[in-house]
Amino acid sequence: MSPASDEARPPARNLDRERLTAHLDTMWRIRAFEEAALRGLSEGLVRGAIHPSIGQEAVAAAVCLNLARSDLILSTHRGHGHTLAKGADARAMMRELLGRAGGTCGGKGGSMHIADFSVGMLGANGVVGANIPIAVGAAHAVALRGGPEIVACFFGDGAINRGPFLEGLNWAKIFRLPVLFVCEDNAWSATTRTADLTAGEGAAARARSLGIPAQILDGNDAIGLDAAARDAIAAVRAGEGPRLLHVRTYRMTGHTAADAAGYRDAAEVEAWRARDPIARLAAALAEAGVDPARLEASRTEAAAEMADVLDDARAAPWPDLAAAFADVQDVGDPAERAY
Amino acid sequence: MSPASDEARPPARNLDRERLTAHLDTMWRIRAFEEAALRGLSEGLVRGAIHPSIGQEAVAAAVCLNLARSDLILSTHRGHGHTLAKGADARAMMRELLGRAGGTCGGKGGSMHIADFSVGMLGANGVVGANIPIAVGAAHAVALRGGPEIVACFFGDGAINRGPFLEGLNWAKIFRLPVLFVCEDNAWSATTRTADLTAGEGAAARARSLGIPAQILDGNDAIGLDAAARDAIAAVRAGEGPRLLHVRTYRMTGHTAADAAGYRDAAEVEAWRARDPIARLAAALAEAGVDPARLEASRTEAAAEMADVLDDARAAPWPDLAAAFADVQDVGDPAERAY
Amino acid sequence: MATTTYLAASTRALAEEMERDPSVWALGEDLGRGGVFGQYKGLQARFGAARIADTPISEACIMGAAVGAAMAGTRPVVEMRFSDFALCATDELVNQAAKARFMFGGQATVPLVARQPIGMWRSSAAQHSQSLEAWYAHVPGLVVVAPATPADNLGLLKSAIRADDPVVYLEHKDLWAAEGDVPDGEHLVPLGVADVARAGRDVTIVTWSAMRRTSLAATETLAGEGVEAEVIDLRTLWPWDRDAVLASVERTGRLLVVHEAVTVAGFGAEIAAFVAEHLHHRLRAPVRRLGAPRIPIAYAPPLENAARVTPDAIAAAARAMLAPAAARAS
Amino acid sequence: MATTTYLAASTRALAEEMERDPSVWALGEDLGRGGVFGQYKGLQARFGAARIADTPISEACIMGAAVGAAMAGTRPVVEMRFSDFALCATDELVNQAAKARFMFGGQATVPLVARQPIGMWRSSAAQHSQSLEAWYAHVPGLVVVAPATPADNLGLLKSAIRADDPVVYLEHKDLWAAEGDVPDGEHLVPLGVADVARAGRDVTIVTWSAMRRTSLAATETLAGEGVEAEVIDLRTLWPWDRDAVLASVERTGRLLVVHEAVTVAGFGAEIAAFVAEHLHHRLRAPVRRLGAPRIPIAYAPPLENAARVTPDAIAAAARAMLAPAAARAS
Ligand SMILES: Cc1ncc(C[n+]2csc(CCOP(=O)(O)OP(=O)(O)O)c2C)c(N)n1
Ligand SMILES: Cc1ncc(C[n+]2csc(CCOP(=O)(O)OP(=O)(O)O)c2C)c(N)n1
Ligand SMILES: [Mg+2]
Ligand SMILES: [Mg+2]
Repeated sequence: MSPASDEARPPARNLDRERLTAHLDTMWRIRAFEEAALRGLSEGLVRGAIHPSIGQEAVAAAVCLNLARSDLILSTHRGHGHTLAKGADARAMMRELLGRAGGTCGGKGGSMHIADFSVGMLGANGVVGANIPIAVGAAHAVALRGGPEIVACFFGDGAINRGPFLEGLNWAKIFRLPVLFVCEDNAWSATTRTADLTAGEGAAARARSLGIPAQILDGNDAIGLDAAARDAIAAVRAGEGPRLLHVRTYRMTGHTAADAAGYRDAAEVEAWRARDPIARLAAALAEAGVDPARLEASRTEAAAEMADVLDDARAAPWPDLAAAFADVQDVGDPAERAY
Repeated sequence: MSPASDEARPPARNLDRERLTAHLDTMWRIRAFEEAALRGLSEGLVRGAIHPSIGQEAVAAAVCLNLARSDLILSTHRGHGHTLAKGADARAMMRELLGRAGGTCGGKGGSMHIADFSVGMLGANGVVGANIPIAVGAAHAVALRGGPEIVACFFGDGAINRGPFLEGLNWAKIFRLPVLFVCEDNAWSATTRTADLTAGEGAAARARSLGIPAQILDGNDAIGLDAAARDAIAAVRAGEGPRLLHVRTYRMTGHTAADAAGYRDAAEVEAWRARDPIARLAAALAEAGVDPARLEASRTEAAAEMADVLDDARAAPWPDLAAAFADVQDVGDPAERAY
Repeated sequence: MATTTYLAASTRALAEEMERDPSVWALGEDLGRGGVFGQYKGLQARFGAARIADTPISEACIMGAAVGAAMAGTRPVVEMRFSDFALCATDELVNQAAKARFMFGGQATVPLVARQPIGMWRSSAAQHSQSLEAWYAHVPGLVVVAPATPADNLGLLKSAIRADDPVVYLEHKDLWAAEGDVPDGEHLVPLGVADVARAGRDVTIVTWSAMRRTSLAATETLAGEGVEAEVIDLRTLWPWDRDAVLASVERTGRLLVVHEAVTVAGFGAEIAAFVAEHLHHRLRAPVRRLGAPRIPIAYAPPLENAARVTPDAIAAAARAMLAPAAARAS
Repeated sequence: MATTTYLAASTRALAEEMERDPSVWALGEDLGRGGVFGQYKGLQARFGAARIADTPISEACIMGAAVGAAMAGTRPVVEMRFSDFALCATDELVNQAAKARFMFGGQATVPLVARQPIGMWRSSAAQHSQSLEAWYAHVPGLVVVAPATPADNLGLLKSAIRADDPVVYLEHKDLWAAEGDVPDGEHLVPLGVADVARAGRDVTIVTWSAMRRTSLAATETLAGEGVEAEVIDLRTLWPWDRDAVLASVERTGRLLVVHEAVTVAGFGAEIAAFVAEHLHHRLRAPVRRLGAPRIPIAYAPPLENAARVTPDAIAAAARAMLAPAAARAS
């Protein structure tokens, strides 16, 4: 995978250093969170599957940091980064991954269903592509009540071959809904190369065929992504209807933490490692004059925070058994009367 | 609805008169069949819904008459024309619409599930768009055994907003399957104008975004359609992968026979009536020197045939009650042992 | 009191709830023209195209969008046109709508109503005639409602719209034209409460939807023979009114469940099994189910009829349960 | 005889059938890498990418294409990865595959196998843990199979591939690693025939899939208390082996159905209702079902366990049925 031909040009060097240092902080926090989660997994503390987004952090940061807290996002099975960047509490997130009391979902969802409605994060999803119609519906609700919010919907390159991708994009366009679609194109659908499964040029081309403006971007260029996300979000918020960002990136791990990903070319992996979005942003900030100590602190503080977060989760109690019967439904609640 | 800007140009006047007279015969037979069916409906003989294709006959004729008998087609709820043009026996078809013994499906399917596997007609479908993956799968089977057949799949303009349209086209392209997709764009989805529900330019644009060559055609120009269908079918048969014909036409009746279609503009209906595909083809053939008596016979013979066909069906017995329990399944057959 | 149809009752229910609560809206195909059966007639003119929304033929997105819209604070009423087409939206209904509240630990509710017209009508064949209520009753998170009368369609649809749960709302196509009295003022029917459509002492017939009418027809015949059948119309299938059924069967000692759906693994199995578990020793005859054979529904009227439960079949089944032999042999 | 795993048995079954019949092929996501659980390992190298086809993430098209390919003369084996994802293909399976043969008056058969791994595994939460066999048993046209042992996974998958009907083939995720003996030569297990996993005189436990193992574990405890439970592993749910079950319950007088799925409207309801209908007077205790409560499956292990049927619960239920009181009170 070489960078896309029509990726955004490198940005000018007059960086907004404060703003981008915040992006760097977020990216480090995402990476540190996932590295801690992987430690938790290897210790047997995380019992379900996790899908790390290591290598893809720039996308989550660029999109979510350009959103308002009241804006909404819908995420995927690979959703830790989006959730954290949108402002969810890392402690509650890690507890969720460990299935503990105090998890964002009370331990009932785990990694694949992580959600924090208090920051507008309406859920990861275990079904590829299913979050697209849900995002569109959330935007429909916003439009009905004339709210200022927008909805960002993340999905992978594999998801664009599912029907809901078409149905959701078509819907967003005809109802002119405030949705930013973000295709995180990491070139792989689980263990299969997405290109082999995908007709045509992919997400951007399909969006354009529906009259939805779309851009192809370098997903490992945090600075370019930030600018593109800011512009796209502004356009969506201005009522111009949906937009799509087709972002080319790469996951440095296997599909799940358990996947050694031996099916990938070592050279491909190495080429992408050289384009690590965090290292690139850190280098750009250093070049722009940000204090190296600040940049180093960004990394170390994130690592320290997430080590704490894992410790907290490890020490947290299991959820109360009653939770298994709670929040099923009001009418015909199973907790009300045993069957 | 004015004709599409990039519709095929009118064909040269050096017509293959014999070939096109056969097309005319087929179109008249379709129309006469459906008019007889409508009489059957008004007499209470046809008990289920029927969706006439009056006004759209040129599409069925052009595509099906360019197929070999061993080629396969998949149709829609509006499938009488395709079925007849592919070579099904009109008598068996009318019996099917009346739910009688000797119907193509033994009276078990009716209009919406009409099928005649002996001529490669693998079924109409009651679920909009569901025939697309089935068509693709039939083509997949052909490809697996290296057969020379191709598969034509008809669907309406409304169907392109269903997920299976995307999934099926993507599939056909990546597996390079011998499928001709035919979108019969009659501008309406039941009682709603399809344009209001459809983002972008429609079927052809979506196909192109998947790398599938697509043409927009005047669906009421039998001569142009014949040429386009012939070429497209040749390309598909040559192993070039799927193609799509986006055919603009119009249904002169309501959505079902029971629908008065008062929601349509009288001017729109009249504009299309003036473009009646049968009248246009007949006029072109007359101009090209075909004997007017031959042209008149085309109409009258079709009418006579279908009057007979309706009489035959009217007189046909109901299916044997045992048929209700037959052909459900082999293993756990309900006929085997009452539950 | 006024006489109205099952169809008009549903229109009124939706209109009243839309009037009462601005967060209620409806989405589906052809709603602007009144919907495929006319149940939305006049509503777009009254409430506008934003709240009576015409959608593309995209069942998955209709249901999925409703899930998102419900989580984001509105109360969508989803129209699936035919329950058969809801099978294009099963992931959205079963994996998303039903589970979101639980998976997210109670952070969201999904107050949507999924209207799915069910049942045999006339020569509609295998893809336009199904009744799959048993499926939805099996899915945690879903409420399942199947009204049989105009008054219930009014009162239950209103309650369904007010519920904070996803409700699968199954109207029967053959009942649209059915007439009945409905109260003039606000009329709410609580979810989960059965209606005793006819009182009787000899056998309890538990049924719902169009089979209420068929069962009542059978009781006329039976009454002529001196058999007094009680007919319980469940109205809500989840939660079903176990107390009402147990109380009745405790009196009559006989349970006959009647439904239009396929008998095998139909919801009648749940009721029969539950009663057999709980009232075994009170039964004066074995529990009994009447439903369709396990066959797709055919187009030709005589074949279609092979899948129909008739008043005669119901009367015969009840009669057999009352025969002295029933209490002995099995 | 050789010891093998449930997983390897399925690989062998498919390989043998592909060897035997060139019209057999498999399609699904990631099959080239062996499939998500490794059940296709080595098959693409052996049979080529055309016959072990890697598909896009397009469950609707995977199933729909299989319908077309089956009608056009091949025998596709569909891999749905998790049964939950098959809900993205419900129209294709239920409205198309199941009904095509009937609707078209017998012109076509649809010989496809839809493999749908079911069940709870470990912290897989609500969208990766479901068991919906009851749904498919309710659908005319479908055969439903749920093997519990390596030998049965070998012999039933082969039979399913040879059947001319669409077969919903439910492997249990928690059984992949289970070991057992399988015959060396050709081994076919007929569809629709139950297996008596353990003989006993006191109570009949009817079960399938992973609950065979759990039920057998319970019988050890019970045997220690002098209770001899018979365990019938149905193996095929449609058609289920009614003769075997009736014969056993006629002897024991007690029926306990055990399944992992939600009890309400689960397939256990069908079995319990059927037995109550047919053997009411032979029962020495009321029929009884054990399944999951009507809750989505949670992620956290202790909450996930709340949905699990355990050997203890089975033993307790059996014990209660044998208590003298069971024969009286209800
Ligand atoms: C409908 C559905 N099919 C299959 C899966 C299994 N699955 C989970 S993630 C995944 C790959 C998704 O690829 P992509 O959309 O590119 O996202 P990525 O994992 O690369 O972030 C698959 C096939 C699923 N969860 N849902
Ligand atoms: C999945 C599904 N949704 C809805 C319907 C109801 N329906 C039948 S035909 C039709 C309109 C289809 O429009 P189009 O595809 O343009 O075909 P046309 O009727 O115009 O030939 C609709 C909505 C259906 N049959 N299947
Ligand atoms: Mg990917
Ligand atoms: Mg149309």
